[in-house]
Amino acid sequence: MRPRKAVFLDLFGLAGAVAASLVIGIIVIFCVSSEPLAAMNAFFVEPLTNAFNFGSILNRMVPLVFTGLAIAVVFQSGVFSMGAEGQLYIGALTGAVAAVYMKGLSAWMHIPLVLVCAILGGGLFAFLPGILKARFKADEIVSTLMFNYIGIFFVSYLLNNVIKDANSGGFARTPYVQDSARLHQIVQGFPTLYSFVFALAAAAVVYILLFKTRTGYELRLVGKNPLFAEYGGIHIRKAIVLSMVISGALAGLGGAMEVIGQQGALNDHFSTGLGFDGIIISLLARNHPIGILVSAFFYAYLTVGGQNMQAGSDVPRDLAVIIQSLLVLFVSSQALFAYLNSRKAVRKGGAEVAS
Amino acid sequence: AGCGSNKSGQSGSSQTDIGGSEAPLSVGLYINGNLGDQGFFDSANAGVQRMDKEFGAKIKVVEGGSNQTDWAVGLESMVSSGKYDIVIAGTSQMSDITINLAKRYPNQKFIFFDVAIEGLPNVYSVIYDQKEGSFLAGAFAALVTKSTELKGSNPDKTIGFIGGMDIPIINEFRSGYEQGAQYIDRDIKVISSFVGSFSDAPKGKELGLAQFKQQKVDVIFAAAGAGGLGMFEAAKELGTYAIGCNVNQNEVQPGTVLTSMLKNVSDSLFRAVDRYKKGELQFGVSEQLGFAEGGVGLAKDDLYSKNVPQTIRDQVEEIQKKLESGEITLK
Amino acid sequence: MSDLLEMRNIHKVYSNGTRANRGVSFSVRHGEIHALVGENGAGKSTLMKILFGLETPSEGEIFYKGEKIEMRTPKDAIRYEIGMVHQHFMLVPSFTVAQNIVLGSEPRKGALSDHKAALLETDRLIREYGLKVDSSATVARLSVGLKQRVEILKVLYRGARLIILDEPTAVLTPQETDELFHSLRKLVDTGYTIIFITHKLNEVMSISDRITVLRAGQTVTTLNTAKTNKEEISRLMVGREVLLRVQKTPARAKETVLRINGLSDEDSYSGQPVLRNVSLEVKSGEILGIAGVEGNGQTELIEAITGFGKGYRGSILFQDKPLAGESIRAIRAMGIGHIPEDRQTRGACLTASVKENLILDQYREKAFGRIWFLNERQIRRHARELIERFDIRTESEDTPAGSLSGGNIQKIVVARELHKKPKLLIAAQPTRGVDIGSIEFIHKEIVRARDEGAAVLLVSAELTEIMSLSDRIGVLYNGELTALLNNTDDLTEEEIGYYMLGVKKDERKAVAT
Amino acid sequence: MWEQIVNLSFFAVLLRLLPPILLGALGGLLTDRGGVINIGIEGLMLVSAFTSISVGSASGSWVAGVLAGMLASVLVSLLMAFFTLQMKVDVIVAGFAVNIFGGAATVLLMSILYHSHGQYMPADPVRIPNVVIPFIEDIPVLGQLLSGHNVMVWLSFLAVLFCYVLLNHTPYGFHLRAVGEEPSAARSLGIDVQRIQYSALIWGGVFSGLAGAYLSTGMTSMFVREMTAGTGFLALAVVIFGNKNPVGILFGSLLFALAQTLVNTVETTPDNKVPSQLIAMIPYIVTVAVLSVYAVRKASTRRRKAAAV
Ligand SMILES: Nc1ncnc2c1ncn2[C@@H]1O[C@H](COP(=O)(O)OP(=O)(O)OP(=O)(O)O)[C@@H](O)[C@H]1O
Ligand SMILES: Nc1ncnc2c1ncn2[C@@H]1O[C@H](COP(=O)(O)OP(=O)(O)OP(=O)(O)O)[C@@H](O)[C@H]1O
Ligand SMILES: [Mg+2]
Ligand SMILES: [Mg+2]
Repeated sequence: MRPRKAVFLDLFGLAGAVAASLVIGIIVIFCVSSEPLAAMNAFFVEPLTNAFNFGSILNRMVPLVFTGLAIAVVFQSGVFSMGAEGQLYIGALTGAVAAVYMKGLSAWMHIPLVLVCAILGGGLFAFLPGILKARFKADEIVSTLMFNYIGIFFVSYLLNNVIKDANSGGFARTPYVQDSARLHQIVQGFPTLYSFVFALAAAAVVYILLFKTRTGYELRLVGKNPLFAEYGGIHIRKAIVLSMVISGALAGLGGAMEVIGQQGALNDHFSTGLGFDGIIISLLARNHPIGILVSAFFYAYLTVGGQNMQAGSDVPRDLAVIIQSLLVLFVSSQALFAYLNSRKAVRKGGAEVAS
Repeated sequence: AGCGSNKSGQSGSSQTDIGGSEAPLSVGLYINGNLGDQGFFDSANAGVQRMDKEFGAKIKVVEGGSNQTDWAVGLESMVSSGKYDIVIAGTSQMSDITINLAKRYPNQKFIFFDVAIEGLPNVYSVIYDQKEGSFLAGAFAALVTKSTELKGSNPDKTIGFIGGMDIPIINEFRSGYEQGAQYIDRDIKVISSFVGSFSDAPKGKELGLAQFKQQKVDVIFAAAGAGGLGMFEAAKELGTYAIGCNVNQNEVQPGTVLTSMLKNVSDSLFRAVDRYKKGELQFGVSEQLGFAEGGVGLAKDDLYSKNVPQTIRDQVEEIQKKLESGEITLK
Repeated sequence: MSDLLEMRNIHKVYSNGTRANRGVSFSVRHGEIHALVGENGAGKSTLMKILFGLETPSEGEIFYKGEKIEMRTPKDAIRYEIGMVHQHFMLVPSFTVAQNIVLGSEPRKGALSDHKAALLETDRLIREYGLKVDSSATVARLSVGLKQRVEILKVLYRGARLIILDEPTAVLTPQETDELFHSLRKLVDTGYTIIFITHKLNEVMSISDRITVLRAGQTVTTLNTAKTNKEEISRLMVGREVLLRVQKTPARAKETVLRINGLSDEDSYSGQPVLRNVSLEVKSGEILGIAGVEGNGQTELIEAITGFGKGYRGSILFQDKPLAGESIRAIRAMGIGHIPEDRQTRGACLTASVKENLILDQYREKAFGRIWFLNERQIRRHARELIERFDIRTESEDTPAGSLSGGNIQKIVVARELHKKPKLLIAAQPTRGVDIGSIEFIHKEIVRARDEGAAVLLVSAELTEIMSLSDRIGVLYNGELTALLNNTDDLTEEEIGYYMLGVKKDERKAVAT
Repeated sequence: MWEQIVNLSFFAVLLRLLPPILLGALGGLLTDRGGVINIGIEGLMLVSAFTSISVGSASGSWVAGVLAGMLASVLVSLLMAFFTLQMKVDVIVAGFAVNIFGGAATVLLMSILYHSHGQYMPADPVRIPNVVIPFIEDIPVLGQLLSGHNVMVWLSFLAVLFCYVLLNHTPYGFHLRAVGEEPSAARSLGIDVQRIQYSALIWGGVFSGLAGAYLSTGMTSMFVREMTAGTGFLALAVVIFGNKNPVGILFGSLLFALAQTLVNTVETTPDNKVPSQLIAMIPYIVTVAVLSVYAVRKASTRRRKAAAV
């Protein structure tokens, strides 16, 4: 009874925050646009009403869900990794190698193999900073930030010097992935790819992992109070490394999904900041896997809406981006939540005081 | 090359409507990156803006940003909106996306730059002989470093190249440049450095300073976006020389930027749309634009005439002719 | 005597809906020591935080020196010469004693802070009030007793005349408490007024002039200390009769469960010996109490047994199996329960729910799930059972443990550790900061565990607790077991006190085992 | 390369590369010590870089430019402070939002004011000058060591000293550290925690502002979109790497600048065959290596201490 009420209050707060942020967005658009209605329509309405746009939002969610989940796992475990970006690249690399160079497999074999490779790649790449932190207390913020650069440059090096497709033209990419590894549209005529299904599944798996399994209990306790976890006999170092590896695997999967889904090949510098977006996504969802679906949708919606507004009105791209950042701020405003919730709470408490 | 002057190239239903002045031509440009790159995109944008100015085309430029995840969607939403008579896109990263869309939207006309797309009845593509252009820039640089007339030249036979990123397209510039320099003098040494991004002007400047000061380079060719702007500043401070890239950058630091290797996306797009408007543009083919068509070349403006000694200019003309005639062939 | 302070009809509703105060009225006279008592969660701290400007009341008025005043921030309180020593330390660990004391009103030299003046000033205070502490020591390395002194010095430095002490003795040794009381009396003699919160009725009786009892956020009454007794106070607090003395039958000790031989260890920082050749045995069915002034090796002894401490010398045998080198998990799995001294950090996870707190170290058991998955229903049922049996006052098993009162958090720890029916129970300070009702309950449960055959090693700084619970008593002094005595009726607190202070050393201790 | 080290030009390059990262990190330091992690350094630097070159060239005074840049960066910091402290937005989210905002707002303003999306190069730019010390300038080694460096180089060294004094020798510094370490303790002593945190973010704005101004008006004289190229994140890493104290940060920044100087040197070496992507990794590998060595050593001294006794 009590938890349901809490959820209700949260939804109430969320609705309020979204409403407030929409108002801000609308005000800004009115200030700058000479065709505000068209701009707003393109930003807020069309992404939801136009099937193509809506399907694209779902596709756009995919890497965000994976990097968001990656961050959620480490943050829940009290590890402050900022390394999803680099792990995304390495997972995309190992996934792409499997997807491009393994031939003659059926899709049922090939796709799982690609995913396994991506998991191994991303996971191993995260293992390093994980072990540095667990064994030697090397700060993970520093190490993961550095590993991001190392990962991205390493992939770029291989792409330009070792695994470049001869036909890639001015920008290096691998050869296209085998058709047996490619994720196609779920329904013809609607752009959403099967990778979206994988994203949903990943969120469910991470939810179960974190909240329904022993491992999840261990990870979360280590995150909440390592002294308590240690006292309960939980191996803290193992938990830290494990959370890093799971996180890396998830980020790596996100990279591979891009390769065998949206993009069809591993492109040089294919992501600019998907890993960092994951941090925002996860924090917006308070590191909750199911919440991440919501916040990733919100973020993708803003991205697609922003593009659409730029294409469909006189609002320039940079302004769309500014509006996007303001919306993120408002939606994550705890004070707005707390204010709305506390009014309820105080009204409730206050009534009893009076009685 | 097949510059379609034959009227038989007229095809497609929309073209007949355009002759009338009532509906202005609507052109959309999709940029898979951001404006302000000092390269393709700015140049393409300039071309499109000129369409607006010169024949009142209704134009729309959409910046896709640097996340590649967004590009396919961005271009498709322009196409699927059905608002544009012509959609323009470019770069090798977009070619497959565009081919795919062109097949799915056979009624949409595309103009594509920088990669040859052939055999699709609704795509016209244009490519540029940038390697030849860079060859000429390399030859020019070699002449500059050997020059005794230019104050900033030193006796060392060393010239520089600064690239934005170590990627194929930039290495094509570099390769042409090196070949051009070697053509003038086998002993010329080319120092190549990469900034690592197209926006890091301070690092471009540092690399410039290092090449000029430590390696006795006296002229650098930069294909590095804003990194090049940083390098120009270094050259200016030291009294050495620079060669611009993509667009005419001679005026950025007059007297320092002696010339620029042009890659005329702007003119080529304007020219194509202009011909489309007149019903002359032939789809389904690709054109390569070289010196003759103004697709590539060195920026020979007043500053060039003023700052570059006659002897060098003469030699450049000669080499350009040889390139045009095929007397010089590149690897 | 006129009222120095009056708080009228104070209400406080926290933003989460908790009503901590519901119409409290409270007044303090000039120059008195006024004790504020009540169960955990009765609203004592909340009331004092309101007085100190840390919380704003939802309703109510405060009169000070006859004038109505508004308390918005602690700054106001400091201006009115009100000072507060908080229940939990409010110290900056990386600062020195002097820096902590002057923080917020530093002596200056131009724009810079004047370290020298701060030191001098601190030393002057230390001399003047006889609260000895090294003014240039880093606070993180001080013992709790010394930290408490720093807190009081902070208040004095700001020139407070009305001093609020929120459970200052919870972490103090009896000696430290005596010293504190001595200082407090001196302060009152020189015109200070003191509000004093405690759960220890002995202290209330010995130091206060008047007593106000709070229950469930309301004032029950205010009493004159001279005209009341402990039984009455506890009845008023809890609302029923409380047994102030544990009732237990004589121990029926059986086989030896824990055997420690020649245990020695050193502090990892300073290299000073902390345990010197300690040997003892605990048998099933008995409670061995370890008395001693805190910091004499108790913590290290427990850490060594429970697997936190590594690298000790000597042997620890549990049911004849050496524990050295075993992981904490393995040690717990053998059947050793552990009520840690620090419930806020180690004993409980304040941000986790009650039910999650209750399955720690047992979540791998079959009862709570198969293979890799946790069985939500079982966990919930288990939590409800324990909540019921141990009378844990919580809204639900999903409530975060941190929003329970201190006594109830302690009950969670006790419930969890006793539920698994340990063969050996290590109980460290099991009732620190807990109200008398809960103390009674926890004591009963520990005795019950003993009677069901557990061996209990009880460590407490509370001599009364040791005396009333233990069957045998050991005393640690300076890392050495200086006495090991049977708890017979003729054993007095004084005698143990001598051992605790190292005045006396028992040469028969080997015999007594 | 050895030649460059001997003739001290290496040293000059090092000092040119030092200020952005050092100043950025000091900004991060002061916010961090106040208990607020500042992810937004990158965005603040961009805002200041744009403002300072813009105002500087319009007014013809580099001082005005730098001050304006700082002011702009402080204003954005205040925005961030408002959202984190008042609206209780997660500080990391707010930091990222500031980065996104800074990147977009500068380009938007540039396109409005100068009709350019990519770069702004004023016709007659102002520059933060170099300090040439008379007499010393002519002494062989000493001259190169001390003379001819940019004002901002000296300013950033002064900033280290300033931060050191501020944190360790002023009442404000103690308040700041107390707020960062034990906010409830600070509050109970009448220190206005929120106000201190506001001020901490303002300091972040001031130093990030200086760093940004140097990029556009010192190192170069232009603004280019995204010209910070990740410096803000490096600064964040340096804050932690430097143990959250000014002197540690000075060394951390020196290490980074040294690695970058090394990159430039290798990049411009004739006949260099190492792929540039691998060269570019140098600073990051060096950092991870130093971090690991440092951590391993610390861990083993911990162990040795425990074992020795
Ligand atoms: N900041 C807070 N937010 C919400 N509820 C609170 C807060 N602080 C205290 N409470 C609740 O208010 C009630 C009264 O708490 P208070 O701290 O005043 O009790 P107390 O009498 O001091 O107890 P104890 O003896 O354990 O110290 C408790 O139910 C507690 O859970
Ligand atoms: N923000 C909060 N929300 C809910 N409950 C709170 C909050 N802060 C404190 N409490 C609870 O209020 C009660 C009183 O808090 P306080 O800080 O006075 O100490 P305490 O935990 O009661 O101390 P003790 O252990 O001595 O009883 C505690 O039980 C604490 O858990
Ligand atoms: Mg020369
Ligand atoms: Mg209390």
